[in-house]
Amino acid sequence: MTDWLFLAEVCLAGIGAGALYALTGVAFVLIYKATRVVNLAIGEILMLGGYAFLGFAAGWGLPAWAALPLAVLCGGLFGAVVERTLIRPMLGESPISVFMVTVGLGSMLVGAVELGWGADPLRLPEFVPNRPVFIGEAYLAPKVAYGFVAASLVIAAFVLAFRFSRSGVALRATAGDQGAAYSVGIDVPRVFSLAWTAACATAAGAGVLVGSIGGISPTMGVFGLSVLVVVIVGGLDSIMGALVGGLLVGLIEALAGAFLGGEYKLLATFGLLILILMLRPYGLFGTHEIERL
Amino acid sequence: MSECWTRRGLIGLAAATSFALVQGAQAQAQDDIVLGASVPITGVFAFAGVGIHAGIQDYLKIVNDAGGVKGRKIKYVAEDTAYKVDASVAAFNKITSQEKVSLYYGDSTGFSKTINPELERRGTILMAGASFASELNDPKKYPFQFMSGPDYTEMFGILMRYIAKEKPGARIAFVYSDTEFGRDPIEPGTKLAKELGLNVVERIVTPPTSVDVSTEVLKLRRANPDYTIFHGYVLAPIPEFITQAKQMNLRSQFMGTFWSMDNSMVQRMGEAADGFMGVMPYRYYYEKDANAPMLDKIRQMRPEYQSNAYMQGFVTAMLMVEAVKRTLEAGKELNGTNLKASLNTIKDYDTGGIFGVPISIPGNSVPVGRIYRFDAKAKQMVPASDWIRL
Amino acid sequence: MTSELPGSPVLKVEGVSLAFGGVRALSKVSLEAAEGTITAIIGPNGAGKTSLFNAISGFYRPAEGRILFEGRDISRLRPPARAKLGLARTFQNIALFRGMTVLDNIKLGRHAHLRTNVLDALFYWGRAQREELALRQEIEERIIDFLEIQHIRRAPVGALPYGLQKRVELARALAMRPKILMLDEPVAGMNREETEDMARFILDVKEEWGVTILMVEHDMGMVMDISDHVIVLNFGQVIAQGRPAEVQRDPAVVSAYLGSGDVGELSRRLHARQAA
Amino acid sequence: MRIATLKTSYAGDEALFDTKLQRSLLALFGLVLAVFPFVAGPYWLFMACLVAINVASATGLNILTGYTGLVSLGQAAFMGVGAYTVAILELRVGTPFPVNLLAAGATTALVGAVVGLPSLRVKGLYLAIATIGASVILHFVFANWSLTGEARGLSMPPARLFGNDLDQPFELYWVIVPITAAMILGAANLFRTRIGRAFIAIRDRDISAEVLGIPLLRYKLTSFAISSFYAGVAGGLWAYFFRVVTPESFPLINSIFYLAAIIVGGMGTILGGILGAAFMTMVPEVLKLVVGWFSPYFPDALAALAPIRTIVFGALIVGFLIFEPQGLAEIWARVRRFFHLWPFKT
Repeated sequence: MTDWLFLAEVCLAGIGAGALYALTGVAFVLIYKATRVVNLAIGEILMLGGYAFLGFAAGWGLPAWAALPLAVLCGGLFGAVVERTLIRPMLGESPISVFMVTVGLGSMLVGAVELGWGADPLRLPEFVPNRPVFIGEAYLAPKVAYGFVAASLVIAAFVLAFRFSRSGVALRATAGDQGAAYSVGIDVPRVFSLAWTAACATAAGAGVLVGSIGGISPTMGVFGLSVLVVVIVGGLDSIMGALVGGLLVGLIEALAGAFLGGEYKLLATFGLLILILMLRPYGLFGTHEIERL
Repeated sequence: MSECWTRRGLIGLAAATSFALVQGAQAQAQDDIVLGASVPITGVFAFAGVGIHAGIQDYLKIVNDAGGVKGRKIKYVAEDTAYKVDASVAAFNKITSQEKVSLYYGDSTGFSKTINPELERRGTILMAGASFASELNDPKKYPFQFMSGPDYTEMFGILMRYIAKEKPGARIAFVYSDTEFGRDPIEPGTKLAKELGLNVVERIVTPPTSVDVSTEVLKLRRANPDYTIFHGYVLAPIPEFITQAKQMNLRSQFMGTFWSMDNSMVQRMGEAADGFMGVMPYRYYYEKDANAPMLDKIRQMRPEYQSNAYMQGFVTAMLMVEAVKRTLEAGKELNGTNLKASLNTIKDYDTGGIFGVPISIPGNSVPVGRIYRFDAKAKQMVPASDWIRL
Repeated sequence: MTSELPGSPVLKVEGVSLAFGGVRALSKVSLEAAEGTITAIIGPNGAGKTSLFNAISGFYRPAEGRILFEGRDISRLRPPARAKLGLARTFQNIALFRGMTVLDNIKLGRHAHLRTNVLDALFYWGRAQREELALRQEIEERIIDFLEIQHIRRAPVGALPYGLQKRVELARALAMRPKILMLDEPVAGMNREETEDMARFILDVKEEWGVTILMVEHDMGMVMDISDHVIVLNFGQVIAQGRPAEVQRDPAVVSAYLGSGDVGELSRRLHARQAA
Repeated sequence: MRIATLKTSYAGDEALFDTKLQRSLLALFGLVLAVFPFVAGPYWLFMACLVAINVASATGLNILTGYTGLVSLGQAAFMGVGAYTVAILELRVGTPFPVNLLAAGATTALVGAVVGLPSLRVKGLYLAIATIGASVILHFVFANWSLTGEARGLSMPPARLFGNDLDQPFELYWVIVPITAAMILGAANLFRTRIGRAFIAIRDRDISAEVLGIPLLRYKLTSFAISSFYAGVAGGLWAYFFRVVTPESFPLINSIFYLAAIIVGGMGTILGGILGAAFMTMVPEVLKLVVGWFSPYFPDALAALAPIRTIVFGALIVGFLIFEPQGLAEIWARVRRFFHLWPFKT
């Protein structure tokens, strides 16, 4: 009986962690959909969010409710600047080149953060209520639970905005066909900029959540690697895919960690990646691009 | 394995090439005694490396200011390694090819093991390092090495002896990182627990850069240990582990080993730090009540807090210099065999209060330590036991 | 609607049908290309000409029907295997390798007939060296001289004008030792002079090299000038075939171009030829 | 300056180095390489060996990524396979080192071909990500297999030649540099033949390559295998150089390093792989030197070295991609063109 409870708790923890994967995955997909850029720096932008929060909360002594939006704002601003200065000049280059630009960007961010805050792991000030959360009998770490709620709200907001807002429609149109979007009067560069801003803001927010759980360090960009798996599994251009992929990866990591041991976590994730690539190369929900002769 | 994404210290290759970072005194007299060192000034272990580096330098300054050892100065030549074995080897090769090295400080277990055949081949160097790996504590296999403290298994031993006294037959759990450092004392520790009548109920391994430990905490709760020993971490993910476990009403006592015992690091755990315990072979920088002239000296040289890594570097240099002194006083040649033999003559030696009790080095380790507990009010680690000798 | 074919068929397409997700691109297309002749496939845009070429090259697998090459069923072979048998082609929108020189592009054509393996290649001893030198000599003396492109052999392909690129593509196809050469719109976008040069080369290839040619072309003047046999495709079906003169008179052909916008152009050309 | 070159045979025209000037420059460079160990100190010898190992690996990656257009982030893990193969053979079998190096290449080629299998179904970024997956799996194997010494890794004896231990950079130089030179020559030869042309064809336009009789899968796997062979041999040399192989010796960041090296050097040119690897290996050293100059004035300069290295590494990748996507090789070519025409045109 206790074992069932344990299983339930492990699954809950996995889903909780998965929500953060999903949230970061959505940020990733947003950028990919709009600009066709696979942004490997997403993990580092997440890290930047965590450090920005620390800067505002601990450095300036702001309360969490003020520091969090500021950190998100920082992320968004950073995204806009990156898009304008690094991504725009690469328009029309091969996807691999742009991908490598984001890899380089990630490296620069790690260095910059280390220069500013040092290489040691740091803790964020506690701002999440720490009364334990029980679902039935099953325990859920409060940070994971609140992280889940926050992630779900943001994702829901994204989905709604995507469907109904003007910008959302413009973004979907751009994702469908850039040329056509141009010709119906959509300001495509603005859409690019918007997508990067929104995505990086989201990632920065996710960084605060992730950092509140495990602390922050310049190496926390590793998180981005699992997110990469999430979006490949879900399909690079599918919000739905990021959701399902995020939860799936979270769940698999939790189960592998609980029943096989911590060293199997990454192995399980990347095993899943290879499996998906062999069976459904474009992910569970991704668009299969047909090649023309 | 997630080491594979470590961006820091970038470039295994380039780190492999870490060179010329720190040069000691520029001018070298012919008869200087050289202490070479592979230290991780950068990278994941930089926290420790910076402290060690300062500690060694400070002690050598004290010695050299006092005229050196029998009139000979000790020259310190260090290279940054970013905590990479290949970089440490490269540094060793470089320093030994440019200097006549008699003493060497290594930065990791991997390096200590790797360089051992080379040490045996040369037979001219006495080495110690940041590693307290159990495997190194074997004078037959590692004739030219030693460690200035208990090895990891001995640390477990000190902790478990304390546990066995406090609560015979207690249930204990090990939480360790998936690294060589983390895995080292787990097997022998498990055996030792059995001998002490303790019950190892769970062994949890975490990926080295793990962010979310929720599932591991669940495992810990299911095992419901009286004591949980963390090993192979500096800070993360210990605090989160403790916080979550406390939220689950887990009444386990949490403990750590040397490298997670630095006072500034424990302070960073926040609320989770309260009551955190662990084993420590040295006194802390701020311990004023003790009879420790050397600590006073350190506080004079460095008015701000110095980490336990600093103490480690400092006392390692002290023991090395002592070995040199005894060798020279005996009129023997400075080589590995003689240095190690001199080191092993150290008996009831007073380190100026850094080790809390007079120490002896019969083999490769100094198996003494004391349990400290974090006092949240004082924001300090305070002694929780007497000095324990194994 | 049939006419006498000189020589035996090198290539035979038998009842080939092809569909893309419910849209029928080809339905039961049958045709033959007789040895040593030039066969032209014409038809309005979207008639399925390029789809047919792609089916013959092996990119598309027909839903039904088969393709015979020198009497052998090649329907199941992958494109590289077909190339090795002697099936060469050019593309409508030039498929040269822009990063390589003209010479290397042409050398690529011989790929399937060379034996050099990885080890030979790494050491560049013996076979690799012999093969490369022989290949170079043959390309220089037979192909480059023949197509009059000596002056550009070292030039990167990307920098060449369109007409020359088409010629290089032809050169590369010739390097493949083709038994049948499939040309997809060889003179599209060329001016009068370039078109005449190309037509002369195609005729020379047929006559001097004895290569059978299958070609898709919109330039009716050239088609009627040099083809031995013309096949008209519309909506994925063969609606007419025969000698150029026969096809010109076929009412089905004329009506096929009705509504396609090409009708004026077609009839003007047809009449111009009849008057001549 | 050069006026023109006249050749009297196709063989002359097909030669790798077709002008007298090129050949004499090459001879000069060879001479420098031969004299170097006798004049350079241990530090420079060490660096030379390291550069040579990195050049060999980068050249391998250039065959796969620069010439065949298949992006791999698994080069470091492949080097790991080679290094472990050498270590295991040394420790368990005791075969002579040339045999071990060849075996390392062969084993790695096999592993590389298997890792290349997804290229059957996916390409571009998806393939790159699949190779990340493969590296993760390889790292797991290194860290958990008893044969590879688990987390501890393996320490091995030095290479032996005619009864001598090759354990100093000076001795290893004579092994590493010639092998690297041979590997570069092999790569250059490769692209004079049908195999190399097929790779380029696949990179530029894989579908029309098929029509020319190039079976895509077979050649993609061949490219993976050759590139991995290079990585394996480079990894083997690495193992003899450091004589310890651990799971942490070949992190993913090293794969990124090699990719960065060919981007900076110039993709799809042999010279690019050489220049890029040498440049990227030396940059951190130069940085260290520069930081060293500042350290008397800024006591904290040393601590800032690692972050600065990380930033410069990233900035080089970004900078070259945006401003000089053809890399150092193109800069070199521009310099050459300048001197060909000089002094008539500047």
